[in-house]
Amino acid sequence: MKKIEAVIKPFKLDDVKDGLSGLGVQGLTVSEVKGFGRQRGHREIYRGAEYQVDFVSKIKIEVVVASDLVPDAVEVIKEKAWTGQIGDGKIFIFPVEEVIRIRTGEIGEEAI
Amino acid sequence: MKKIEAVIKPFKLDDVKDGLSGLGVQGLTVSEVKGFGRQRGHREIYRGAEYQVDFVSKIKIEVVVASDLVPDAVEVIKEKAWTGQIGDGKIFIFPVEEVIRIRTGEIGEEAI
Amino acid sequence: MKKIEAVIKPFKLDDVKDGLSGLGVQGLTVSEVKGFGRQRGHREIYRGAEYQVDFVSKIKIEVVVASDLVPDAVEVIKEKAWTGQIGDGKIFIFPVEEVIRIRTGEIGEEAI
Amino acid sequence: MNAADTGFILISAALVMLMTPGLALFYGGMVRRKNVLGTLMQSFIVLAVVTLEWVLWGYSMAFGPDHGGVIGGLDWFGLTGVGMEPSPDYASTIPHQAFMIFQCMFAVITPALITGAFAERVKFSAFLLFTLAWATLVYNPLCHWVWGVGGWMGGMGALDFAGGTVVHISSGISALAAALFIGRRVGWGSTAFIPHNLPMTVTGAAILWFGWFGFNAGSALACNGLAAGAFVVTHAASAAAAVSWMVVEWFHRGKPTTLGVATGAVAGLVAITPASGFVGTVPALVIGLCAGGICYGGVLLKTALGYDDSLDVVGVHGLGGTWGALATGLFASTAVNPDGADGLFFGNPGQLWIQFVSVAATMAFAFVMTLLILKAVDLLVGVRVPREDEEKGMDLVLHNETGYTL
Amino acid sequence: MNAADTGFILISAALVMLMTPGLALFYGGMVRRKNVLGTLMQSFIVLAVVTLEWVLWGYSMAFGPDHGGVIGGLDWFGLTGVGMEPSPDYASTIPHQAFMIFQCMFAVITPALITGAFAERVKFSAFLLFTLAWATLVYNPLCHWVWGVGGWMGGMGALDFAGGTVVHISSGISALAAALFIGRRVGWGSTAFIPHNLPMTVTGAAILWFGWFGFNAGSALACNGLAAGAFVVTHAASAAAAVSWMVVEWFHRGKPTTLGVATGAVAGLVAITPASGFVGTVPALVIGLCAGGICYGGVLLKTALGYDDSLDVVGVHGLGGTWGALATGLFASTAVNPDGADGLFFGNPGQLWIQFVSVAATMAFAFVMTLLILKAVDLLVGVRVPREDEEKGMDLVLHNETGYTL
Amino acid sequence: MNAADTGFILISAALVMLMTPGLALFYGGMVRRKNVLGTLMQSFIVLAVVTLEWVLWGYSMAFGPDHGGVIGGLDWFGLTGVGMEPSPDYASTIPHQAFMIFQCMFAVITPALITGAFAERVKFSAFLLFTLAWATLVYNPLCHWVWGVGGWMGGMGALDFAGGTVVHISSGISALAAALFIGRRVGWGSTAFIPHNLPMTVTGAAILWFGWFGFNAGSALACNGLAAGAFVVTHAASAAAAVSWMVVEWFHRGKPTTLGVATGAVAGLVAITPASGFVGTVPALVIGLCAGGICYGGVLLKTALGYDDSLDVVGVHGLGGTWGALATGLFASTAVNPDGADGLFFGNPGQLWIQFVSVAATMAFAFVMTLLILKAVDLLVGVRVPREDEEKGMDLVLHNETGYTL
Ligand SMILES: Nc1ncnc2c1ncn2[C@@H]1O[C@H](COP(=O)(O)OP(=O)(O)O)[C@@H](O)[C@H]1O
Ligand SMILES: Nc1ncnc2c1ncn2[C@@H]1O[C@H](COP(=O)(O)OP(=O)(O)O)[C@@H](O)[C@H]1O
Ligand SMILES: Nc1ncnc2c1ncn2[C@@H]1O[C@H](COP(=O)(O)OP(=O)(O)O)[C@@H](O)[C@H]1O
Repeated sequence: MKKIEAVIKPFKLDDVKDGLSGLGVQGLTVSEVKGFGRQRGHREIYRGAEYQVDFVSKIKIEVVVASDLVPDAVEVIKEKAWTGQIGDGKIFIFPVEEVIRIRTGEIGEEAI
Repeated sequence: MKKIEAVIKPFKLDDVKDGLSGLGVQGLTVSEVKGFGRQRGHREIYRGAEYQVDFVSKIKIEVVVASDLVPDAVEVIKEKAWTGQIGDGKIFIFPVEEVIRIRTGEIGEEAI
Repeated sequence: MKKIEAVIKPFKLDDVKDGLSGLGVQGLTVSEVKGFGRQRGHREIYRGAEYQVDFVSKIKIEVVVASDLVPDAVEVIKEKAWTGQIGDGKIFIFPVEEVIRIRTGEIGEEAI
Repeated sequence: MNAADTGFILISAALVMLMTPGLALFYGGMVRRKNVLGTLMQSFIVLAVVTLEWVLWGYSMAFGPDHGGVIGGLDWFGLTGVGMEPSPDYASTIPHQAFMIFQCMFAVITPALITGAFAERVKFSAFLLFTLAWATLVYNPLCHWVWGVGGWMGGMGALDFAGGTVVHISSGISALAAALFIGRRVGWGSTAFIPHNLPMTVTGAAILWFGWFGFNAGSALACNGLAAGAFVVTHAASAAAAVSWMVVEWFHRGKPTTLGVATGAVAGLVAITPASGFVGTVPALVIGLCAGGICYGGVLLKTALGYDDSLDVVGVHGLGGTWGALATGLFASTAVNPDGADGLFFGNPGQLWIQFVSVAATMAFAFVMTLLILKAVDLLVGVRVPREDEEKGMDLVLHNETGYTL
Repeated sequence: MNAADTGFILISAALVMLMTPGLALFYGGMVRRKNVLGTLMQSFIVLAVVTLEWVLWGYSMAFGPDHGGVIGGLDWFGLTGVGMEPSPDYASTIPHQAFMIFQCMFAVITPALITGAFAERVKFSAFLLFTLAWATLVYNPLCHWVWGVGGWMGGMGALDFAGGTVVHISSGISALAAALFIGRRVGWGSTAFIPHNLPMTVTGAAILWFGWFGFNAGSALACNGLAAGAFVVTHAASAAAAVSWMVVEWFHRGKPTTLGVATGAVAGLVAITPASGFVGTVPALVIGLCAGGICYGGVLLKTALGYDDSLDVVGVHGLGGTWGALATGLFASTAVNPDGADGLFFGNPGQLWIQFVSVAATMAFAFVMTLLILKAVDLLVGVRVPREDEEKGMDLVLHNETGYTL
Repeated sequence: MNAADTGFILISAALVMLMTPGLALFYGGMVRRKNVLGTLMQSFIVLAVVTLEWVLWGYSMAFGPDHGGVIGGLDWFGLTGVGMEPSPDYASTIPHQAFMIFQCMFAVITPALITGAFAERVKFSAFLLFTLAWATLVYNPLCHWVWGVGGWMGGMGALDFAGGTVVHISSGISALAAALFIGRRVGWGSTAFIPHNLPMTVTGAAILWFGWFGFNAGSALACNGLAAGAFVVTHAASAAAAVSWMVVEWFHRGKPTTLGVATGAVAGLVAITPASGFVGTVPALVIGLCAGGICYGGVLLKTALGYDDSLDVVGVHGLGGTWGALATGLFASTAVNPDGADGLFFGNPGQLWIQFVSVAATMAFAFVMTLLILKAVDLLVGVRVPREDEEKGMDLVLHNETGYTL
């Protein structure tokens, strides 16, 4: 099992989620984050003064999948989150040692 | 050392935290997330139109513990977060390579 | 490649970010979290009653770097996030299996 | 008919109307995030529902032709005969409709006040039934007793300038009954119920303070010296109570809180309400200073006694109103208002007794009736939401909405 | 000159002024977080820009010396001759300036109402041009037709006490034209546009309700029985519509929503506006009850017909205003206001026809003019922001700001 | 005594009272999230504390029997002799208490304005001491000089209709002294102090605008043509300044901001305040247009000069008030107000000199006194919170509360 973390543009969330659902992914977890990267934030103006804001609003998707699903999942995320503009985001893949479903106590791939 | 991530129902946070404290866990980190899973969100009504909201509010707990504490910690989380209803959430376990306490510079299990 | 997660005091964010930039780190992701640890929260008063609030506001920084950069990055975070007071936070290091940049499809260290 | 008085009462009515949404914010900020809409909704819908009740039968029951000192008849159902000319009985210088609508705003806010006691756990349907029944069976008679021509309390000489018994004691004591009947929120004792948005609460308190000028000064029913006096003592008492709450809390807990100051201001407004047309500035300061301390103590009571009056209606309105009604019996002076009476400190101990009787009667009546109504509603539709719904929050469960999205 | 009337109209003007920021909150809470400032800004800047337009040329075009029943002359440009004495033509008991500034607030809120139709996707420069042009070329003539001495609609006997045609139909139908011209938001049909802050919306609705007392009762232009009557029916109709919207939604969707009740109240206020000085309380209740249902249906229409009127200006102001204008032709009674006329139910079917003509003319004029103005503005600067800017949100793109930070 | 005037002044007093909570929101939205309650609290508690000060000794010092043109005596301590009849000296058509309470609201908001200068870093105890001392030793004398019978500035012929010197210059210049004395916030220069909740700030600005009608029109102390005129110029100047700030910022920074427009509106209100009863509409537009530009520049000054006036009290109230006071010397006209004087542009250059003297004297007095008071308070309890507390935020450190929870 692997955990895929994808940091994407907020308005792409629905597309990515639908894409992953299409692959049979049954669960994922989403959070709001601020990203700092090549896309350099924006300048905000307050009372005539300008401030550089380095952080851009992003969505982080975390999804744990069976190892053999990883390539497809990555492909789907790449396709759905892509705009071609700087700041499209990144996908990270991590090893997972165990998964437990709290309700049933199932473990491993059953629990995903 | 392992990192345990548990995605649970928000009102269970206090119980789980107290349970883990009881095991001697001295630190953990909590964040608000939105979950998508078998528990399918709800329908919201605005101005007479209904919208399906797929995401459910969840709490994510991250706690890094010594490897030998993992089974107990998982057990406690399972017990405290359990309601038996769909959406109780999941527990994920990840390998950790190193931990450093910023204040003292301690590393490894000392730093947990 | 490794992922460094650092949980720090909120007002240290800018310093840490600038420090990492100085090392050549080009991207990182930040989120708001609540920490429970040795620093024991505070007591809030409402309508004459006092409540213990166990959770302290913290910032979590996630940054994926090439393995050889890890020691320097940890050093910088330790230095910049340090106040010497309880609650300065922790640094966790995790293995990463793969990184993909969505925009270009680059993978591995190129994508970081 | 006097144009100046008419304009003043209409604007005052508008100010008093704004108090109910102000209360919605005051309460809404104090609940948890998942219940903010449910709480706002309770006040907002009262504004709508009780208005209909009032123009249909409420006004007639409260101010219509007296039956035995106890209730008005339904002769004015649907405002029949309540026209643009002054009424012979009430407020002789303004259109009868202006008096009616000014009173409407009082009828609205009173049941809205009670909602703080059972916030975060009551079914919306049950709430609507309760409110309609309470407005009809508790507010209307009480209002008649005190302000209706022929009402027995007014006849007895009880002084209540702007609603100490009618509005605050009645709602405060009904809040106690409701808190006892409905029981505590899930998590009481183990979870901290921390306000989710205190700036909202402070905004609400400010709107209440603003609207209260209409409440008290408008109760002079004319723009004269009495209105000016009521305005001044209202402001002074509110300020005094905000400061005294702050000081007491500072000593007791080590720090003064924003919520404390906001609540103290409201406590002062409550306490001065019955007295506002009968006392001078210095007594008003005393009433306010005491109100801050008394209500601070009142709020602590609930933890001691173990009932869950979520947003402290008992401590603030119940106790504050009682103190105000009794204080009127202490500080009232015919030098301030020749149509009033002298209180104990001006040589007339009898007035304090009259005030005491009116307080006791109001309490007994409101407490018992509230329990009866709640029992009936509980049998009909069930008062409380199931436990798991309480955990999910009122916003989703009752209204399929969320207060804030990201 | 009458001091009481003067004070009443000045305070009423202040209340009506507050409605525009109230509308800003009402709308601001309904958009997505990234557009909250852009939405607040649209209402707030209208308050500034249209005020300048009004004191410079707008008031003169609307109320200045008539030219052919169609428009006022520019004789009063920059308020020349609009002084502290009463005008011979309008509101004879108050300073001419008081009448002018009261009317100013109406001129301000009308274009602000339209902004709800194209929220979340319009360039700020285009918006400013549109607003100036619309105020000048649509509002001023319409206002002259109905309320200006010599205006043809008023001359024809059309009844519009406080702005059913001038304010609500004109903005509602222009909103439809704008929604059609500008097109749907990105994501329409696939994304849910969920309000980001409903407590803000409820607060806005409450401020609107409060200010509306100035709007309708103030339109009596004196503090007399008529003002009291207008105040009462305003309150009653709003309450009735809030309740009927709630009931309809409860049946239709299974749960009553906070946004529904708030919107229902506004729908009731809209519908009673033209009728408020001509009808009694019971007809007002009927008007309100129907308004809740009609506007609820109106809001569903947009999904059925496929135009993206973001915040439901068409359903609430367009339909609500139309219902109100026609209902005036049904329920108006000279028993309430001898200067008015009788409606169909009081034996005068002709009035309904007059009302119908005034509605139809207002709709046709406003619809066509809005399209023409938008076309011109589009050619000049482009009306809509680029797609990627729409995704980023108005706050950052147009104003370099964010509504909330952590 | 005149009922219409009485009602008008009481309602105006209520409007002015609402300005202080409006200011709380205006300021509260601009600070960082961790300081929102501390900031709201400063304004809210001023409402309470200065009210007590005013009814006890403040009103007497400001308006009581004159001593040497410099200060009023304590003869009216605790409002002794301030009754329900008109005063022989002030506002002869309304109860003396109505005049007193209207003035009370001015005394309240003035020290609240200063709080913007030292937001996010001052101890609550120090703040309370400072406010009490400042109200007593700066506001009361200044108020006496300008508006008290026998005051030397009023005697000299200085024109200040509603508080340009007394309220705005005094608070603006004291803000400068305080910003200099207290020093910059931690992080100044390196961190961006970005407003945490701009919708809150916009709401506050709207409430200020609304309340300002009471402030300026109410200062006519009667509901007559003068009040109508003051109302009109207030609205026009505010609109003009909002627009000119927007335009200047658009040119200077490429985009117009919501905060800019809201601030511009406030700047216009400040500038028109002293002039509002003395000038016509066109001069008011000029005053407003200039105010937007001048205050925009004033706000940039702080970065140039390096003092940390957190929320721009100096730039908006200091500069705006100064411009308004001088502009009164330019544009005042006896055609508008026969009890006033002509300004430079109406042939009387001497008036400009008088205005200049009153501005200079106000500045010198307020600046020096503020420094002395701050020095004394600093010795007594220390003015500033420790650095680590500043990092934690005022809400937790001073009040043990948090503004928002999740
Ligand atoms: N090394 C990294 N570690 C963690 N997060 C990263 C890293 N690099 C980028 N990110 C995240 O990905 C987002 C997008 O990256 P950015 O460099 O802006 O554009 P692009 O994806 O086009 O290269 C950033 O805002 C940040 O949240
Ligand atoms: N594969 C997954 N990866 C990441 N998060 C998941 C995954 N599956 C479930 N979750 C999280 O767990 C929550 C609970 O899962 P759900 O399927 O609703 O119920 P249950 O836990 O009863 O199976 C989800 O809302 C989601 O946040
Ligand atoms: N074992 C852990 N797992 C996850 N997060 C932790 C753990 N221990 C500490 N933390 C995080 O680090 C923060 C700081 O820890 P704390 O014990 O308060 O102080 P210190 O860093 O000085 O030891 C906590 O608030 C929590 O968010």
